[in-house]
Amino acid sequence: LYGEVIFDLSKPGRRGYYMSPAGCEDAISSIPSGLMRQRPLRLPEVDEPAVVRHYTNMSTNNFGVDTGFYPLGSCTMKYNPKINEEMASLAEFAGLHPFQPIFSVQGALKAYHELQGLLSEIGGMSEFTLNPYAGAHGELTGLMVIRAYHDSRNDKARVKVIVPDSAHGTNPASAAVAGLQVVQVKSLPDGTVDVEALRPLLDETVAAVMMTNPNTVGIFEHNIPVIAEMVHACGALLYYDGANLNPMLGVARPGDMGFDVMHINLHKTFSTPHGGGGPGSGPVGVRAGLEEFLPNPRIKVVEHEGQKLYYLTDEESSLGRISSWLGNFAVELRALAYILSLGKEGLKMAGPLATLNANYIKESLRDLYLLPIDRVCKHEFVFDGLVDKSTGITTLNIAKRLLDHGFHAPTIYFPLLFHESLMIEPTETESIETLDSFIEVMRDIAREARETPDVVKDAPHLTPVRKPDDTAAALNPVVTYFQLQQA
Amino acid sequence: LYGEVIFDLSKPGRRGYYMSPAGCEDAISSIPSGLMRQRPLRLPEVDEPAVVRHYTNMSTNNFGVDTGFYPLGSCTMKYNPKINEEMASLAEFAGLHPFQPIFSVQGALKAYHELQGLLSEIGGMSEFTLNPYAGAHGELTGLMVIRAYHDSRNDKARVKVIVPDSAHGTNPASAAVAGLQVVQVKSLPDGTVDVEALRPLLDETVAAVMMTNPNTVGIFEHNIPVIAEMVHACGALLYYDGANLNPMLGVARPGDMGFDVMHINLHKTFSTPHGGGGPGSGPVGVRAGLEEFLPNPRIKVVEHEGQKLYYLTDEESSLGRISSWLGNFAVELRALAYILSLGKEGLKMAGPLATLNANYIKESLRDLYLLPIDRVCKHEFVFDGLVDKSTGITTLNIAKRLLDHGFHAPTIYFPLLFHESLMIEPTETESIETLDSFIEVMRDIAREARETPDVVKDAPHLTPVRKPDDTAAALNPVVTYFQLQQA
Amino acid sequence: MIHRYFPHTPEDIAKMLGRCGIENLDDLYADVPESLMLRRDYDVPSQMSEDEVRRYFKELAESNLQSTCFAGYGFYDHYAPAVINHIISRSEFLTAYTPYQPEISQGTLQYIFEYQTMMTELTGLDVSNASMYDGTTAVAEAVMMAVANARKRNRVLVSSTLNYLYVDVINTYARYHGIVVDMIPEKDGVTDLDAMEQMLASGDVAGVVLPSPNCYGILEDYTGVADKVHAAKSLLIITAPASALGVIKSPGEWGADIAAGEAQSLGMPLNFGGPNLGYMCCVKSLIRKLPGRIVGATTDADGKRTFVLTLQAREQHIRREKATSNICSNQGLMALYAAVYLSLMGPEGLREVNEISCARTHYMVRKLEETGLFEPMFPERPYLCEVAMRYNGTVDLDILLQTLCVDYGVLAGVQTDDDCVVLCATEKRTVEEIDALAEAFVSAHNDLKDINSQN
Amino acid sequence: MIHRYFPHTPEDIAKMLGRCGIENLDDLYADVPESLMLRRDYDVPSQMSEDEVRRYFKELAESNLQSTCFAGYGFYDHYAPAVINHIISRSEFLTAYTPYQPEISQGTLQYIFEYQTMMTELTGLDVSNASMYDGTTAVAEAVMMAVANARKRNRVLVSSTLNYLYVDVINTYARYHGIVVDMIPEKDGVTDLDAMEQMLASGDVAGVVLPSPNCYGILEDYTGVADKVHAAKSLLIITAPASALGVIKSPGEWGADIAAGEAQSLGMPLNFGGPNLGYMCCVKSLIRKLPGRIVGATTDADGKRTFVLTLQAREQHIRREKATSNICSNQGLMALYAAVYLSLMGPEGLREVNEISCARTHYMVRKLEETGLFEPMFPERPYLCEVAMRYNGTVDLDILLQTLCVDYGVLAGVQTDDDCVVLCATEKRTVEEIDALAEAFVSAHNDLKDINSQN
Repeated sequence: LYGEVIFDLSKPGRRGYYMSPAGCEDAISSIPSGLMRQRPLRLPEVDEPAVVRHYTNMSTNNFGVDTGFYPLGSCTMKYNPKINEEMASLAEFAGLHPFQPIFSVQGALKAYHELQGLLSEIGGMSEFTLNPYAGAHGELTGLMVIRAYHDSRNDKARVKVIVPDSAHGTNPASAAVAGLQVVQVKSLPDGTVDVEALRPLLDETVAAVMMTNPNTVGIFEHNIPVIAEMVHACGALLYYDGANLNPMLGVARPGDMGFDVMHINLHKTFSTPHGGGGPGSGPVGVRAGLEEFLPNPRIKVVEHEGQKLYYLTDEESSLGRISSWLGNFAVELRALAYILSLGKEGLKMAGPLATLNANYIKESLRDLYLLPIDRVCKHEFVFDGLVDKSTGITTLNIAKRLLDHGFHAPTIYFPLLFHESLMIEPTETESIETLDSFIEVMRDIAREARETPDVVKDAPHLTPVRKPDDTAAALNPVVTYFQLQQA
Repeated sequence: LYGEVIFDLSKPGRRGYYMSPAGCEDAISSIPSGLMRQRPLRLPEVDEPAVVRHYTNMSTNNFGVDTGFYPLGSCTMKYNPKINEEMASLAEFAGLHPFQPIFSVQGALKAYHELQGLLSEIGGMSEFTLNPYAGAHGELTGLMVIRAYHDSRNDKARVKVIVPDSAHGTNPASAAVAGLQVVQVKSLPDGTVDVEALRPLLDETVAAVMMTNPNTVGIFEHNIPVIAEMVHACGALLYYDGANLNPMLGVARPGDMGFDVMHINLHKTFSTPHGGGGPGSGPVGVRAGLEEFLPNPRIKVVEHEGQKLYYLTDEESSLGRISSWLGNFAVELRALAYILSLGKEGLKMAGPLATLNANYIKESLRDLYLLPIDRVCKHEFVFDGLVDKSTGITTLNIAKRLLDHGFHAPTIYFPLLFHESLMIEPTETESIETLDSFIEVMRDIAREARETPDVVKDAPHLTPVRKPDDTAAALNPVVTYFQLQQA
Repeated sequence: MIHRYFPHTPEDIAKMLGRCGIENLDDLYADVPESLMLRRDYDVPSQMSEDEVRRYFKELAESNLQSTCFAGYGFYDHYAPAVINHIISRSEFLTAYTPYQPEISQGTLQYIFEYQTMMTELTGLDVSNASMYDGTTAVAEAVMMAVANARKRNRVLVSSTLNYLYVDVINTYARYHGIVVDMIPEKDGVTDLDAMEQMLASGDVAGVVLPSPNCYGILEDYTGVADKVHAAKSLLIITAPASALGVIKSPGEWGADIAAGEAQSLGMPLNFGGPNLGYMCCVKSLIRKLPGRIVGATTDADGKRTFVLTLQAREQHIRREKATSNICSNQGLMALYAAVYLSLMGPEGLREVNEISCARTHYMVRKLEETGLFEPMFPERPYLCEVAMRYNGTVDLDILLQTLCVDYGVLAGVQTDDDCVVLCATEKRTVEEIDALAEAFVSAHNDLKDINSQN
Repeated sequence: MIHRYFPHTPEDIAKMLGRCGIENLDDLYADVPESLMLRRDYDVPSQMSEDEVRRYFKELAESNLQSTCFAGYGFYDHYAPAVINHIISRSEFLTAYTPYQPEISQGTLQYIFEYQTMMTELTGLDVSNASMYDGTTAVAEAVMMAVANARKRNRVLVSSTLNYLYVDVINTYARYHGIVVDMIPEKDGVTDLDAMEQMLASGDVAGVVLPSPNCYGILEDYTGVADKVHAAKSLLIITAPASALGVIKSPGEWGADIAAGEAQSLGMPLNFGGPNLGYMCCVKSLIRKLPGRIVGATTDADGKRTFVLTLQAREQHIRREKATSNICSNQGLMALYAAVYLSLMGPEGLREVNEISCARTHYMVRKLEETGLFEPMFPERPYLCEVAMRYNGTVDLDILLQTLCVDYGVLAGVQTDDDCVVLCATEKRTVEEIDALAEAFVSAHNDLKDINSQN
């Protein structure tokens, strides 16, 4: 049944719902017709059994963490515990309206406040906001915090953001959206930021330096204390992109490294499901002294007759509002459940085990895959394609061939530092058996590249669809069913 | 990852749970060791992520109603509404212990009582028990009701049960378990019971006559009023096997046909999921006068200060207890939700639409498949293989070839009346498009039978496994993992 | 459009009627005598919207009292990891039929195979069926199996220490199946094994049914029993809650031929008594007498490991009236439940469940003793996580227990006599909850005494 | 064994360390300066068992009051069929990453394609992206899109009748993005279109943002507006709750270039404000300016219909600092939610939702008027299922509303001023609940009046 679109199943008169009558006088017909829809609304008309079968079968054309291994660099695709789903969908949370009086939502506010506190401890920060909806949204919010801080000091000349050349694409994009100019600083051959290249860039026009640590090649920026000192000396703030926080869990805290502002991707480090693209959550933390610039609304707590009372405030000095309410609340609940389930014992081991898994793969494949940076990595590392460059097999070929073996592809052609980047991040929830079978397949592919290169070049062979024509899609975009019908 | 058994994933030291410490003194070590397990317990040791992936992937090797069409005769595989699942798992039901005081379980008792009442109205009976766990269990219970009735009249000579030769295998088996002798009565060429053959069998040794109506070839037993009169005249009771109740929904009631005792398969007619074999539910209804023989416990209701109070009773005249408590309560809740969702409007149409679907398939295929009984059928009908007997293609071949096209097989080689029985029941929740595609595949198979018979004989080709060796399995049964390891 | 569950549009119906050569839906029932036609709607409410169904059930649900459960007696409140519900809700499992078509049912077949393996491990026996309805019917089927195996003997002995629900169901099946059930007397809370030996001497006993833990929670000692039962050419059937089998001596270790009982204790919800999960295992030599479905391993055309329903010749749809069991389904989804539960818990987890439950139950006994209202009924007998307490209070026990339920939200065990209550504290009952139980007893007892003295 | 989520046994760890040529886990962090190493546990509680997590959350959950919801203001309590949760819980959807690998992501890609189609139908525009975070950020992104499109002009006009949450977020984005936001005044509850025309005359306006229904629930009349906006070389952005678009004139029909807003009203749970679902559609000519992901149809190597992420050259990971949006995810699962909801409801269902909500809201207005405490703020203005009521009582409105919440379990709208409350009755609010609302107002008002007079 693959390939049917829900509109294909539509037939006038079918329906998948029943509503009991209003039980009171009709009103809609009294609205002036000029305000009402004239064009017919072409939504599918389908019975409930057909809807269920359609989406159930469609789901089986999808790969997820519960299906198999995602060695997807910079994405931290770890196991999403089922208990978290249950906790997040408790009716007493799901049914809460944002405008309920605060005394009627104390449990929800407490959950938010608890998670804030846990993240602050883990990040080594003073306070977190959970309002940003995703990682990129967190970056934007963090940069706005930084701008609001400089603005508050009337330090208006700071219009630049410095980012390493290995940075995630969202870093420069977020800077641009926040109205800042992007300046790139280059990396050393070992993948870390070139301190000497950075030094001359730091002046009174710099608002912030954005870094990840470990960086996108999985290397810990060991010069970070020096960098922090330099950045602070010039009056700028140091921003921590939390996309790579996972290997540092239990080991070291961004706040202790000298970062002033950071975001965390709850859908990476704290195991909330990716949902095929969202909803995510990108809490932003700040060091002491920057709290007042966090977005509105903020949650505060007072003790009242021995009881804690949580309430919401809007602050004048805040950067403003960046979301309709308190972010993706149900996602936050999942992260809270995860942190409590791990506890300090589990959190302490998550980073080291993720790092161990990455190094294990790296060491098991370095004879066949080119390792441009040969050091102990953290949660992830980058191969620059095969060692044997004579085969003509590209990173894309390798990625697609992996699909045939029930693995998701690694992140490819990122970071931009290398031509054939193949970026692998296993996370701590994968077993040695899974890693071994991945390693075996990767070694097989290297062998195939030599012996039967066409098998690799023509991959994938066993997936529901093969080699979609991206060019045609982009050249003449067909983005709705009715367009497709006309095509 | 297909084919791994959970034990294959086990490794000492892994675990998928965490329990907090007892917080009080150890006690188990004070139990005499002679009472404790000596043999090591070889259960799998697996982490939570691996368990989730294992069973998730395993599920995709399974076919279900949500996956596709089940034209499975006598099994009534209709859509299982999702709302029913939610209602049945409400914590305030799921958490109830059977021994709670009755005033603390009034909602649960009311649910049971409501469903009893609804089934009584639908069956045309006086009272139902929901205690039996499945259809076969219902049959057994119903026959025990009948024996208890005869016993109460000291009518001890009644040791026989008459069943048609087309009856479900459970009918004679249930009779045997209830300590009764089975006498078979033959069918007429049109598939209905031969009244003249039945007449001489009816005497003072007969406890009951068991029938389905419509019968297993999908034909309504139009002589049922005469049969009922004959059965009652000889002092026996008439039992209705509810496996085929679906087409009669909204149309005619077993009670009105003269049946004294009946069971209903909630997992057929009332849409509770089959769950790969259970849990089912087989409520038993009786006409007025037989209520006292129903199994214990029974639910009764009194009015108390304008409020209804539900309570449980054990009756002396009851056949006794046949289940630990009130049957598969959570299954009963699903059926209740289903009946309320359909309401009288939906119930009225379920039978006719199921019947229409069956006749539509029958009429669309009768030129290619042999229709031994050429009449308007009810919810199901039987083909006796292909019309063209020259191809050598059997009913089994056809069934297996259907699997290649994403359909479940029909019921095959039952009823025993025909050599190549292929019994098709579509249910009312299948659309004309689904039926048309099934018809098309069936016609294709008939064509293949002539043109490329080997394709049909070697089917299935596209399923996760092909042609398992049943003989080897039965000859040397390997029924546990550790046996398999040794094999 | 008729209903959201029915895809039939008026045009569809017209087209289909046309194919069938009839005019209207009524014509499909032309063969039904008019006198039998229900020419009215059922006396059933009008169709409800989902929202109305939800409200209806919510109201029903909220008419029940939730209580902290210290009751067992065959139904145990153990913890269930969230993973299980997630897995059993997958519709490939939930909405599947019995796995008659192995090519598209490997999911169901494999989990049953895993379940069978786990149950044989727990019971210490060789083979398991694919599960039964519940514990009571499983034991009743075991009794019928023993009688069928013995051919000419139709008497079974059942210990008086067996939970009465089980005894009742055995008696019902036996009554109609022509089996004589004799109760072995109880002595100091355990089966009187001397009496059993004398009863066996009659020579017509097909099977003996013994529980451990028994209805008082006592772990009985069956040393030497199997030899005696087997010497009498009878089969030994032992029943125990599956969870306890993680730590106690298994039926196989006692020398039983058949183990049958209830597996609800493997983390399944109480569900007001159902669905539960009956299990049944036996020694290899009895495999062809074992009722219910059995899954076996084999290979497919490509040599791949494959699972199938096997030994179907035993089953009712083949044997028909020669069958000694009419069971033709299992508790499929609950077998999956058990398999997932046991996969997550493993041997260590099951041990911890029992260890903690045992520690908490013993702690509870101590706290209840301290109230002065209770003492253990059989202080010398070992128990795991269920115990019979004798009540020494002055207020009626049933009134006291009802008060605890209503006013304190505590289900304080199962009353089995005027002065006896059987309580159970699983690993879900915290120390705080046990303390609260004891306090509730004291406080409710005082209140009720005052009321009594005022009247 | 370290944790149930981690598969590493001590032997595994030893083997892996060996492969890496190091001694212990600490060696993995040899490059981290010792001064940065956290040589202590986090100040975080010890790991909880699932049962403890459950108890913790249950306690949190039960510290909230459930109330019958008559509040809207951007968050609507519509009914969600049970099917939706079942589908979005399927782990193939739930645990999938962004569909970068189309070969194994057709499930995600196809539902986004279906979602896009449905949103273009609702908004009456040509193309839709794969969804945005929420309504407020979607409108803010639309503003940035208009400014990017206009290149040199950086001024936008926003109606004062737009929900203040939206205005706030637009202002935040604008403040840092260098956009000037001017508010179009309000007149009798609707946008002052004459004022808008004058403001457009300045010639530097990139976009105009108008709502309908607006923050009072009023359906505004935008006849002729598009022409005026377009004449000023500006883009017209219209926002509306997605559910209402089933019946009201769509942004496309008004002539808007961009529609952006909130789709939570498509049966999504309130979830204390998130996750919601932002939508964004535009005319075809703007497709390459549209932020976020877009799914397009193409064919695969075998000619099969296939879906892929397309026009990725627009996106942040390609454009980096040249991007005008940094959004690199969508609300994937919520887009699936919307697609399943709309598949079940169809055009008729969505119409009925609006019809019944409209009837119930009008009924509510009548009942509230009858209390003598309220009157419609703009009695002549048409509204669908949300309405601003002026309060004429003698007790403070905020105290009255709080009393309704605590003592009557009713969330009686959103207070927007001392004497103004905006209420909403969806199809989930029964006539009985509306009657109870009116009665609660009267009764609470009387009680509070009495208390006041006693003080």
